[in-house]
Amino acid sequence: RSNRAKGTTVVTVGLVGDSDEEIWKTVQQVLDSENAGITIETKSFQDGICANRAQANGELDLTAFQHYAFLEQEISDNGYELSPIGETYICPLNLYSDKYTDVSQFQAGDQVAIPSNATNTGRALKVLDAAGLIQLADNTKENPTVDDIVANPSGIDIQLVDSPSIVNLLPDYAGGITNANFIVDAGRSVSDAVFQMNPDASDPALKPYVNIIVAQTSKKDDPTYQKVVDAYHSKAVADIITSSYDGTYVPAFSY
Amino acid sequence: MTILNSWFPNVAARFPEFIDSIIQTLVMVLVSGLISFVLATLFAVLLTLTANDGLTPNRAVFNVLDKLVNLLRSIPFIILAAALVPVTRAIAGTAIGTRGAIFPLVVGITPFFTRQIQSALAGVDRGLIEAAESLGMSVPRIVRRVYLREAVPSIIRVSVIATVSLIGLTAVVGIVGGGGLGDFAIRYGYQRYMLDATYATIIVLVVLIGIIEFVGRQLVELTEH
Amino acid sequence: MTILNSWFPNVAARFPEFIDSIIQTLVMVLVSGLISFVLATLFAVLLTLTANDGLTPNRAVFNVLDKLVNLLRSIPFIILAAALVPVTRAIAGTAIGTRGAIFPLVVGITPFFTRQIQSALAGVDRGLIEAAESLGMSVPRIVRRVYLREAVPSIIRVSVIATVSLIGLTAVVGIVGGGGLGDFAIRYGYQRYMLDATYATIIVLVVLIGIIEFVGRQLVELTEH
Amino acid sequence: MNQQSPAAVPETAAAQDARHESARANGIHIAGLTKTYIGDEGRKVALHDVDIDIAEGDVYGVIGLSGAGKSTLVRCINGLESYDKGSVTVRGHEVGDLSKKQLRDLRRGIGMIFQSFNLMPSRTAAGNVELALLDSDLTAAQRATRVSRLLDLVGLKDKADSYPSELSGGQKQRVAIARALANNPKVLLSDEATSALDPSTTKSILKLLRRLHDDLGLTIVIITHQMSVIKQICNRVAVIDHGTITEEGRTFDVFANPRTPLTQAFVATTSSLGKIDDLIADKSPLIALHPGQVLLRMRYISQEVSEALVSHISRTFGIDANIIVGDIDVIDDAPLGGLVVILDGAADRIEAAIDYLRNRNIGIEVLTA
Amino acid sequence: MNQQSPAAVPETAAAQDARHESARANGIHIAGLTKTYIGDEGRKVALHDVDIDIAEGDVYGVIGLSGAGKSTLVRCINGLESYDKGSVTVRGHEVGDLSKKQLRDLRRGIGMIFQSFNLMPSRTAAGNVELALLDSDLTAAQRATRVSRLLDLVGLKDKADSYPSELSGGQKQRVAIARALANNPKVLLSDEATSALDPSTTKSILKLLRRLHDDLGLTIVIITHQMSVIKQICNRVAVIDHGTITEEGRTFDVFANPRTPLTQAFVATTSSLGKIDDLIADKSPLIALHPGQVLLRMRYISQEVSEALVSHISRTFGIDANIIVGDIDVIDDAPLGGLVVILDGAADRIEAAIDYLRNRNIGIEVLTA
Ligand SMILES: Nc1ncnc2c1ncn2[C@@H]1O[C@H](COP(=O)(O)OP(=O)(O)OP(=O)(O)O)[C@@H](O)[C@H]1O
Ligand SMILES: Nc1ncnc2c1ncn2[C@@H]1O[C@H](COP(=O)(O)OP(=O)(O)OP(=O)(O)O)[C@@H](O)[C@H]1O
Ligand SMILES: [Mg+2]
Ligand SMILES: [Mg+2]
Repeated sequence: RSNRAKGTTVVTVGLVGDSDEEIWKTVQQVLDSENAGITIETKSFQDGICANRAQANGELDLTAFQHYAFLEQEISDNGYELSPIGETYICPLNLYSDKYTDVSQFQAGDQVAIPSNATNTGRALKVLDAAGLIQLADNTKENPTVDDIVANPSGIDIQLVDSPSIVNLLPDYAGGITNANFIVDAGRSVSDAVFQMNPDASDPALKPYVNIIVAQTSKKDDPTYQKVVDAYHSKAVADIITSSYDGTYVPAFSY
Repeated sequence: MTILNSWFPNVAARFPEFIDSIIQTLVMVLVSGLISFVLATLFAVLLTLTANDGLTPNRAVFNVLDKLVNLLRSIPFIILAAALVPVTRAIAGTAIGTRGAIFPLVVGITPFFTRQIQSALAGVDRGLIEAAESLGMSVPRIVRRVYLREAVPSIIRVSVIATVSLIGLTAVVGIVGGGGLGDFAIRYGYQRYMLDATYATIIVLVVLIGIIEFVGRQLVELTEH
Repeated sequence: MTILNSWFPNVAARFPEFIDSIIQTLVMVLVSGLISFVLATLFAVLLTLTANDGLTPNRAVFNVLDKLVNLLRSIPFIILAAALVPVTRAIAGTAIGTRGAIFPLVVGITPFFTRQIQSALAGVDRGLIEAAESLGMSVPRIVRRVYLREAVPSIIRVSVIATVSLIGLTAVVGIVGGGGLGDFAIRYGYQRYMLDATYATIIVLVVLIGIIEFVGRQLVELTEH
Repeated sequence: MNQQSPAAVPETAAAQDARHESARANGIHIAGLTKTYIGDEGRKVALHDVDIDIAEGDVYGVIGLSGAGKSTLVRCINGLESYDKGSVTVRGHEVGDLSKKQLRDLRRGIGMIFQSFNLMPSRTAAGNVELALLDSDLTAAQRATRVSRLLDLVGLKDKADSYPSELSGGQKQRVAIARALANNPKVLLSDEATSALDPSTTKSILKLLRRLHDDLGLTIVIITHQMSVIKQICNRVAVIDHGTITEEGRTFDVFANPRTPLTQAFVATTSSLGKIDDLIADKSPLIALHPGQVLLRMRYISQEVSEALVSHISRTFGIDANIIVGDIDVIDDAPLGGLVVILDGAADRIEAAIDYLRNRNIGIEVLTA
Repeated sequence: MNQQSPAAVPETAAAQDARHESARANGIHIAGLTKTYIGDEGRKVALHDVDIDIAEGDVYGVIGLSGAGKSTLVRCINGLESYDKGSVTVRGHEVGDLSKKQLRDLRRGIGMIFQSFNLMPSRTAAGNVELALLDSDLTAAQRATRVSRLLDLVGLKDKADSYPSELSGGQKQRVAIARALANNPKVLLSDEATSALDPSTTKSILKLLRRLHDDLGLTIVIITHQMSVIKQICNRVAVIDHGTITEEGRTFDVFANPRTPLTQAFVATTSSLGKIDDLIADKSPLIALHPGQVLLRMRYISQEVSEALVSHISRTFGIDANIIVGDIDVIDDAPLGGLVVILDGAADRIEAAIDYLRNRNIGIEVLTA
């Protein structure tokens, strides 16, 4: 997909979904303008589990789709030797509803859909906790599960659903929590959320959900990778993230 | 229960959910299986009758049905299920839960089922149809008394195959909020690496499919002479 | 190209990727289809021969194979594909990309394909087998000259069905980065709500399946007397 | 001497023709029928310009070499096969022009016994017969009674609950016969309906058909390879060769005076009179002639002869007639067939005897051993 | 008079028995064979304690009612059907005890023509015949030559490239015959191999079998419902009824002196002599007797009679013998059958003639019309 000029180093970057293709095009432009001799090749996966497994096996140089929480979960589950080498952005995870305009309107028995993959489940539970719909035993726990709910004052019924489907199915649920990229892709606005968590990368509560570029631990200091991270951490990329993505992402780096 | 606890700790921890998902799978398979069986039989009969060498050739009806079946078979099921959400909602009142899963499952399996029953009907000896014709039987009666009846063993065989495929599809609608065993396995086994959840699911599915195949075989034996 | 641009803007924007994914689908279907055809034929023959009423009944072999086929059919494909990653890597050198998709596809479709071919073989008239036996033919030769040969039209029919199912599976192996049309549709159509990507995919798949069914029908006509 | 006119009960040719005229309107009339199959290897003309008139109440035999087009012919009669050209009228209806509904009604009055039986594997013998009755007005109990009567008629009472896969070839065929008769058809098309039956069963089936014909005026079209079947039951017969009718007429006439070589060959096989040729070819000692002996084949060729011929020449001409093979059958109540004899005696007496026979309208052939 | 011993070429019973003894070791020997089918409706004993000895070079006929167990019997001979009890030895091997390999070798030497043909639908007529040759040492060219020779033998040269679905019933049957003969078998099992064939084709097929038998010493087991087939080709015949052998012996003996009612009925159907009973029942004018006339059935019941009987009684006793039906056939080179005559003359002369015939070892029966 990218021009593979002779004598350049090819870096394969594993992505999940295709939302980030604009960003990586810009990273390539930055690298080209620096004559870095690096060609980025992106490889899209449908889900992160396979992408990580591929990288752990050396089939990808870098990945850029997950946040700290997911990576840590994956490492603890699978013993991968992977390390973050740079932060990228934070993707807001908010509560949306077609039915209600305010959190207070949720009633007992209302079904609320949250992402089914493990770390986003945890993150969504924290959103519900912050919205006051449920109460977690410890809202700083890394990956809380439904078992960590100690109180459910609103009486909502939590359903785990595949993230991309949640937007589609919003009319059938009282509410749903999903990543901003799905909301934007579906032609909605992030600001429609009935409850938002402030997407501030410096908020320690949100730190685990900052997305990162990941390399194999043994190669985390590879200068080529560092050049890629540096190119990502440029103004051009930051501009693209803020301008083209309509609030989907908030840059989590300084340039 | 102790074996369950020690061998399948994660399943034991969410045992009611596991049982629920089994029931959901059974309900989805049963309801959508029955509906699509009826539809598939209807379509297969229509295709058989209106084909060029059928009893009442009708190029238009045949082509429309034939193409429609192909169209539906060509759409990856997850995409189909997602695309059907508005229709599902209109028909079933909701697009989620076991109830919302029925319609996409029916749409997903019927084309395949139709082709299977169609080939079961094609297996009915031409001579038998001629014998019925020579008795002056009308087309609907030939369908009922010869085509469907003589194809019973084959229809049972393909129904087993279609049911097993249907179980596969329930795993996919589970993702879209249908629940069921496949969803259970994907959420816990695949996404959370609880291998015991995967194994428990597979065991239940193997038993389920084993039962279906066993019942199918018995029925075939009973109906084949 | 203008129609493409105005009706399918998102596809036009990533046209080379779209073409790539078509090629990937074709490669996956072709390679894994051929491999699983060979395997399924082998298994189906073994099952047919070792069954109770087969030419060389063998309860042990039959039961092991029969149960294995059921086991594999009962595992939701997505779980199967994930579970197979280490094996895939050992066999294909990689678990991702089109190359890495072949093995899980083969494992995924072979059990289904086996059952289909098995039922095609079951359709061979017992009398023909007896005629071959009465000529003093050995079992391997009866398999080749009678079972397989007389079942050719049925085998073609079920191969068409299996190939279409295989296309369905290629959409799911997209998950392991296999690429292909289904993956394209899921990533853009399902995950990013680009309806035109879904439609374009469906159109290509309808055409593809149409071609497969057409070729199948021609072959059946050519081989059925 | 026992000179009698056989006309008392058997119809004269004229009477039969007259009845035909009146029954013609209700019979089966085929004119200029042409049927071509289009197969993988090109076109195959199965029937070419076939004309046949079958009057109501006829028992009409169709014979011919294997592959001649017999099955195709009867399949055209009940519309199972479409035809390219010509006309097929059954009971006043042009089969090719009927609407589906009319064709169904017509078929209800036509029973058909298929060469390959075509029994429903999923139904028992009784179920197969009952199938023909499902669209009648009969109640279930009436149907059951009728089915068991029919199975009894074909000698399969004890096999009522057996499935076709558990029946022998002949048992299957008899179920097919019972099914074809179930609906009290006016016309019965029988394609080799007794080919898989032993002689006794064949005889009883033919008796049954004959009775149905006599009692109910059933019109029967019988395809068969068994000349004995034709002789026993058919009043008319057509010979079909490579898709065309080469010979047609009253059974007696066709068997007595076969015109084409094919029919002659067929007739020869029915009678041991032809065997003498084999014996001659084999130089059998049975027909080794002493000097002065003559080997003679005598045939009845007209329906009116019935005399003590051998006695007569033995006494009148003082010669011995040793019967080597004989085949005198009774068809349409007249003797048909002949004898092969060795005449022994003085040459002039033999000569005279042969002349006498020739004058008695006996077909005479002197064979050379 | 033409008194001859027919022993010159036809074997005497003693000679045939002697040959049997020597050929016995290579023949087919069935002893105490019992076979039960277990179906949906319980057990069905298809064969019960069957003993049959078929010597090498025999052409052995098996007849019996439909469903008697004939097909089952031959299927036991080449091991297609297992049996419960008893022994089946073919060419010295106990079929039930053979290893798969040995059974295959045995089967290569046994051609089988199935009642239902069992042709491969995917192969042309030629392909079906070639199938039998694929495991031989022949080259493709040699196979092709042999196949076209075989198809020519059964009269299907022009149908070599037709598929079974394009063949008529009789054409299919002839392909099956060619296939069964392809491998130069030593034994041929034929289950109704001519049932779908017209008389001429049947005759030529039987001639072919006869030639193979004479030239190559082929042992043939023929199941058939056509008594004419038995008469023409079989030297021995067994009658099977409800799974047991009720009669067995040289064809001439069985046909001349059928012992059981079943066999009598079978034999009767082959001969028009039985027809007289029908004529009597129908009160046919053909046999209306004048005062003083006697209706007489005469049968040849021993192999040694060949005389000018009718001439003799006509002259010696001065009576008329009007032959009503006659059926004198030649089996095993001896005349078999008889005549039905009306004797006309003085009562005492008729009496004397009948006594004379009785003394000549002729079966005599006075019928009452
Ligand atoms: N479907 C077909 N396609 C091509 N040719 C056919 C087809 N059916 C029959 N024929 C040919 O037409 C001719 C007549 O066939 P038909 O079955 O009428 O013969 P038949 O007289 O009934 O013969 P038989 O006595 O052997 O049953 C045969 O030569 C046969 O090969
Ligand atoms: N598979 C079976 N299951 C049960 N009964 C059977 C089976 N096959 C044959 N029979 C029965 O066994 C008996 C003998 O059958 P077989 O086929 O040997 O008869 P056959 O003498 O060849 O008759 P035909 O002359 O009608 O072909 C019949 O009564 C039949 O009903
Ligand atoms: Mg025919
Ligand atoms: Mg039989």
